[in-house]
Amino acid sequence: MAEVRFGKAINLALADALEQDPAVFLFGEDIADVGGPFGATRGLKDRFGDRVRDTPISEASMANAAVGAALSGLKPVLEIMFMDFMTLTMDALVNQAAKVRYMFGGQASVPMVVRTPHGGGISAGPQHSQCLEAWFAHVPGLKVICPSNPADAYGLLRAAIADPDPVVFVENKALYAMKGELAEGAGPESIGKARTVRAGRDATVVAYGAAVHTAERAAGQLAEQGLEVEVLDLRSIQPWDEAAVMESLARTHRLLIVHEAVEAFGVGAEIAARIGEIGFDELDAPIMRIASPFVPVPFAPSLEKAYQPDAEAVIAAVRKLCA
Amino acid sequence: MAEVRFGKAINLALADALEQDPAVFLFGEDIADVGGPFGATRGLKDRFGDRVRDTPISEASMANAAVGAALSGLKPVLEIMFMDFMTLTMDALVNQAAKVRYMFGGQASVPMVVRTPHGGGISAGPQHSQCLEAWFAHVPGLKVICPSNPADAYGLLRAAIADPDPVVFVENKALYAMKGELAEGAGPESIGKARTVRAGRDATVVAYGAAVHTAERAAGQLAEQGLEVEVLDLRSIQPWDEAAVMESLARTHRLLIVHEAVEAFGVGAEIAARIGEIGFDELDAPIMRIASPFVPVPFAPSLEKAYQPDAEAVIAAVRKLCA
Amino acid sequence: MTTRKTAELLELYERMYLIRQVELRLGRLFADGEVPGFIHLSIGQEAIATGVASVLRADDSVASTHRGHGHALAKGVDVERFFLELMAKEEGMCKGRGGSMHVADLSIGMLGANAIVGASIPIALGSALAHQVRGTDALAVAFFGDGAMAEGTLHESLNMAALWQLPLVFVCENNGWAEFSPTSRQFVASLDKLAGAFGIPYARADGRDVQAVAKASERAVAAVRAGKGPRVLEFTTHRFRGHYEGDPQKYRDADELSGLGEHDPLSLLEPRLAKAGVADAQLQSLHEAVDARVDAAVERARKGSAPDFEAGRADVYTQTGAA
Amino acid sequence: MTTRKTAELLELYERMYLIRQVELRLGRLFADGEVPGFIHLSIGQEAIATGVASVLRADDSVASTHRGHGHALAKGVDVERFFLELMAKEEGMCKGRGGSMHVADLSIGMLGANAIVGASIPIALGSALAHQVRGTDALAVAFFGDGAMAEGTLHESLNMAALWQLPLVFVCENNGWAEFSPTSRQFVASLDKLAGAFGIPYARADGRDVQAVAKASERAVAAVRAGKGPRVLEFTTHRFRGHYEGDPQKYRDADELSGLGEHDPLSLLEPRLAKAGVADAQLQSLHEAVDARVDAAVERARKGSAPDFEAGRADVYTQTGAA
Ligand SMILES: Cc1ncc(C[n+]2csc(CCOP(=O)(O)OP(=O)(O)O)c2C)c(N)n1
Ligand SMILES: Cc1ncc(C[n+]2csc(CCOP(=O)(O)OP(=O)(O)O)c2C)c(N)n1
Ligand SMILES: [Mg+2]
Ligand SMILES: [Mg+2]
Repeated sequence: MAEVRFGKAINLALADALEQDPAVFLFGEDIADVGGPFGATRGLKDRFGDRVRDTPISEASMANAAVGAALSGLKPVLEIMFMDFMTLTMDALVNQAAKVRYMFGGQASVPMVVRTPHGGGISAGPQHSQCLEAWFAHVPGLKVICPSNPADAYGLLRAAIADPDPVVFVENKALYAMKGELAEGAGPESIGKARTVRAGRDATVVAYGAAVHTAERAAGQLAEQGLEVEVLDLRSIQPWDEAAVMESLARTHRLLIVHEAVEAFGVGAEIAARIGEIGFDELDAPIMRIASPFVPVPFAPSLEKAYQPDAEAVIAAVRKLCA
Repeated sequence: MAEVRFGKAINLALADALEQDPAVFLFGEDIADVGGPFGATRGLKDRFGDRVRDTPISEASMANAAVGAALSGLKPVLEIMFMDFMTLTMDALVNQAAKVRYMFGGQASVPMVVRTPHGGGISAGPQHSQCLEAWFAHVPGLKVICPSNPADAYGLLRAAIADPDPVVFVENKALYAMKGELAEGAGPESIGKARTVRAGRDATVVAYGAAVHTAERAAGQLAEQGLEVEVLDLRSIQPWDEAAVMESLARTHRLLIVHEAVEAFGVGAEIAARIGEIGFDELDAPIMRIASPFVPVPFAPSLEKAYQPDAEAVIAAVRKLCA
Repeated sequence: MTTRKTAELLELYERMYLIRQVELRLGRLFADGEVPGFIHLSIGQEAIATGVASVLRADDSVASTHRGHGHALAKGVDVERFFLELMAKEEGMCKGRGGSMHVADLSIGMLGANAIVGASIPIALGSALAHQVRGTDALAVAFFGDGAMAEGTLHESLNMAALWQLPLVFVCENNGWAEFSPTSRQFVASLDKLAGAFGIPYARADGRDVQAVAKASERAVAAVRAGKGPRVLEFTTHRFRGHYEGDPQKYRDADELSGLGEHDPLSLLEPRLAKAGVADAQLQSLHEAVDARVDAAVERARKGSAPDFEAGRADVYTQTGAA
Repeated sequence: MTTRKTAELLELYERMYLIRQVELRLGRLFADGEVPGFIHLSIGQEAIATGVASVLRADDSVASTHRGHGHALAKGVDVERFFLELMAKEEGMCKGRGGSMHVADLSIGMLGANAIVGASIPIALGSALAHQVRGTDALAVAFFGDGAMAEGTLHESLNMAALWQLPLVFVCENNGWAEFSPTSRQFVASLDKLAGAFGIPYARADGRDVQAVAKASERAVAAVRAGKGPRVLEFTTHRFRGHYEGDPQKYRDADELSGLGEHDPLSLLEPRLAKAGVADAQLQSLHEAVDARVDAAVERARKGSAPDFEAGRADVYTQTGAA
């Protein structure tokens, strides 16, 4: 066991993948010489040479190049500097990477990963803070992962790279500096399994990424008020662990979903819709969501604070659920 | 009153908008000289000259050019030939058009429309059939419209062009040939209002675009079996008419959502999640969805038929809801 | 002319004749409703696919366009499985899920036709990157049309290919048309100068003349394989048919249409074959053999089975043993 | 030198000095935590914004980049509202919602800084289109960095501007760096040849010399305004600071950093001012006046109020009287 930061866990996962599989190839803007804007790829070029490359500012073609590379024997891992720039890669991910396997009759898989940071909290403004994971979760053929801690960042990134299918791997910016335990000799985790962060019987709170910590903070405060909340970290958004959510709901009969992405048409909508259908008889209260309002992410810290879903909002929602 | 086809209604709306407002400007691939691949812009170049232009195959820049043009006094209407190609325009729509008004402090609106056809049924294959409207509905600042008949195609397109904000106007390919009444002197409809297509007391079916007709067919057959289904045509997806859905639900206590887009993380998820929350006490059964499975749109007609949600599926779902 | 040269010439002719017959047959099958969807024929352009592919190895990769039948057949896809695909059968090369715009055979480096204009270029770029990183001397070919030059992916890929000295041959099939518009009204740069701006050697040849194509390709391929970085080839050619089958081509004047025969790459080769001592009878029997092969393939394809939607769902993601 | 010329020279100097002082002050405010988020200073590059804007009219439009303070100030944005914005205040030009990367003032054609590399180009293209369609003789300017040349939008926009003969001036600020990488390791084409490939007249000038910039811009602007189609200008310049404030710049060698002073556009102008008869005292009082203006603006900005999130929600969409 060692304590590592989230960013370092990403770095270790990349290093171990590069070490173990000569097909792994890293590319992205400023990831090689300077190790990436968030330092996630620091030192990798020194160790792995030309298998770690800086690219020009050409996201659209880089992403399609990842598809072509994956079809010709590499396992490319592309970094897109901010999730907002994924807007430039949608053809590659949606029309190409996601479709190839099915549309070519199962001939080929597309083992590629796109790593990209989402989320606000650093006053980066409307074009550098978006959480767009719901888009990718809507596309058959893609997998979408969003870890909440260093151990998962490591294990799930290893899994994403080893996975034969295209994975969008979302890293919440606010987590890069977070410290956590990482087991010696850790390997890939399995994709699609939620984790119970905290057990409780009064309500289930499902979250992913940085929102897991918001949920945990809220749960801590609610416990002092006598409400025991079960917190589930989804970890994988596509596929997502319906069974785990149902299992928890069967005990708590109340469900709240929390995420940083915009609420309307966001990830929580699918979870609420699906559980609302298959879990209808278990529900003692309406499924609620706490997520960002229908507003672009503002720049001013005061605005961004008002914008982001926080523990208070989660507490209020749980209290309402349990009222 | 005159009977016109859906495609002709689009054509008339564009012509009337061009006629009435010199700021309206049309551009897109092959829309001018030959009148568009689906004929929606036929004859407009002859009438309006250089205000209707063919463009090179450069969707990304065309869409951002629409933003710039809208900021400098035009009301651009851009055609993107297939919704699958909207993947190339995401920066323009999401980072630019959607954000400008809020992020510039309300200084400026971005009065632009992107018209694009979605949907399957013509064996166009995985890259020419997608329904991606949920993406746009998730983005604060955008409006999303999807008409189901010629009168709405006319009225809502007029409204979209007159609207000060950016609108994604989605036309289901399978509807272009559909005939319907268009009132003489029709003008813009208001955006965001659902329409009751058929009244009923046993269950509410909410749909948009071509799925409205699937729902109607199902309702007709269900009526013969003694079940009276109320069919609501959403018409606008962002904003969507929550009040109308709630009003109907308050009478039927059962809700089914039908659309052609993929079910998972699709438009129906938001409606189900939202109504599941605010309409919880009205529900006598779980909210259900009938939509496309989590599979790319296949080419073979037999596969595509199995893929697309049909009236039988709607009937089965309603029967289950009302069981 | 030596016997070897004659044999080579005959082989080129045979390949072109095969493509021609396959596409003529497709045209009829399409008109008869036996080929669903829409198809883009490369009739008149066979010399390019054939000439380029004649100098490729099996491990070289090819990324193609919406007009990709010729590329696929030249690269060596199975004719039966090709017809099975276009006729939407389970035994098709893509199990009937892709159709005309997605014919692919990864086992021989045919990375697929592609329904997104401009996407073939960065996909081939990525494939070239894989060849480079894996240290083989294989190379990649990006086919694209003249209309595709307006997409930013060309520019981004020219840059990356030059920067990384990738083993990539850019092949522009310049037929003067982009759908229903002359490309001269869409794109103003010459590819020559564009390639020059990126320092990539460029060559042009008569795309009607398979020997000229093969010669230019041979030079380019030799240089690329020798590690000298990318090359750009442009072949002028003529699209004999409409943009898609069924296109009434009102936008093309009668003179152009009636004069197309002059540009037939097959007719061009016939006097050379005669000069090389190939007897009419020999050609006749070649024709008969190919015709019989095409007939047999179509017969076989007609007997193919309808694909099973439910079974196909397993191919959206790779099925791994592990959870 | 005539008095008019001297006055012009002084005006250019004053504008550059203002930009410099504003940005130096921003650097300190940022270090002190009074400016949140991240900022990209254009110190060393002031001559370009100043020289270009000096030949523009109020109705000409400008689309800018992430390094856009200079462009905004040169185009004439209010200095107080500028500081208010960067200091995240309600009275800011964007009400604190955009910050450094989104400064905009539509009333004077400043279409905004932009956090998406490459987006300024097609946005300016669209603005130019609006000028053309509306029949004015206004023109648009697209500022972009050397790193942005790798984005496909440049190529797409060069083509469309040439094709449609739009009143657009492309202005490349070539500072040799794209974030932490020399652009020479990212982009291989010269803009000269690239523009040439599209038949667009190109000129280069020393971006340190505001008079050289103004002269080149004047020529280009005159041609564009006269309806002669687009022009490309490239100005070589030096980025004095890090990519963003706080950037440790380990990737830049000490010699380069220490030699930057030589390239100071302000120092370059001082001997010319002296030669034109501007006394030291006059310069001194100019400095004092500008300094005082900046001080006052900062003081005012400090007194600005925190923006109100709830009130801002009304700006996501335009509030119209109608429903
Ligand atoms: C991204 C994208 N935009 C538009 C289209 C529609 N489209 C299909 S083919 C075509 C013209 C292509 O012209 P060219 O590249 O010259 O190829 P050709 O058809 O002449 O072989 C267009 C615009 C598309 N398939 N993909
Ligand atoms: C689409 C996109 N990709 C990447 C970035 C991150 N980024 C910001 S500035 C920059 C470098 C830009 O270099 P250049 O265009 O030369 O401008 P300079 O910073 O030198 O003024 C990059 C890669 C971005 N903002 N947008
Ligand atoms: Mg062509
Ligand atoms: Mg630069």
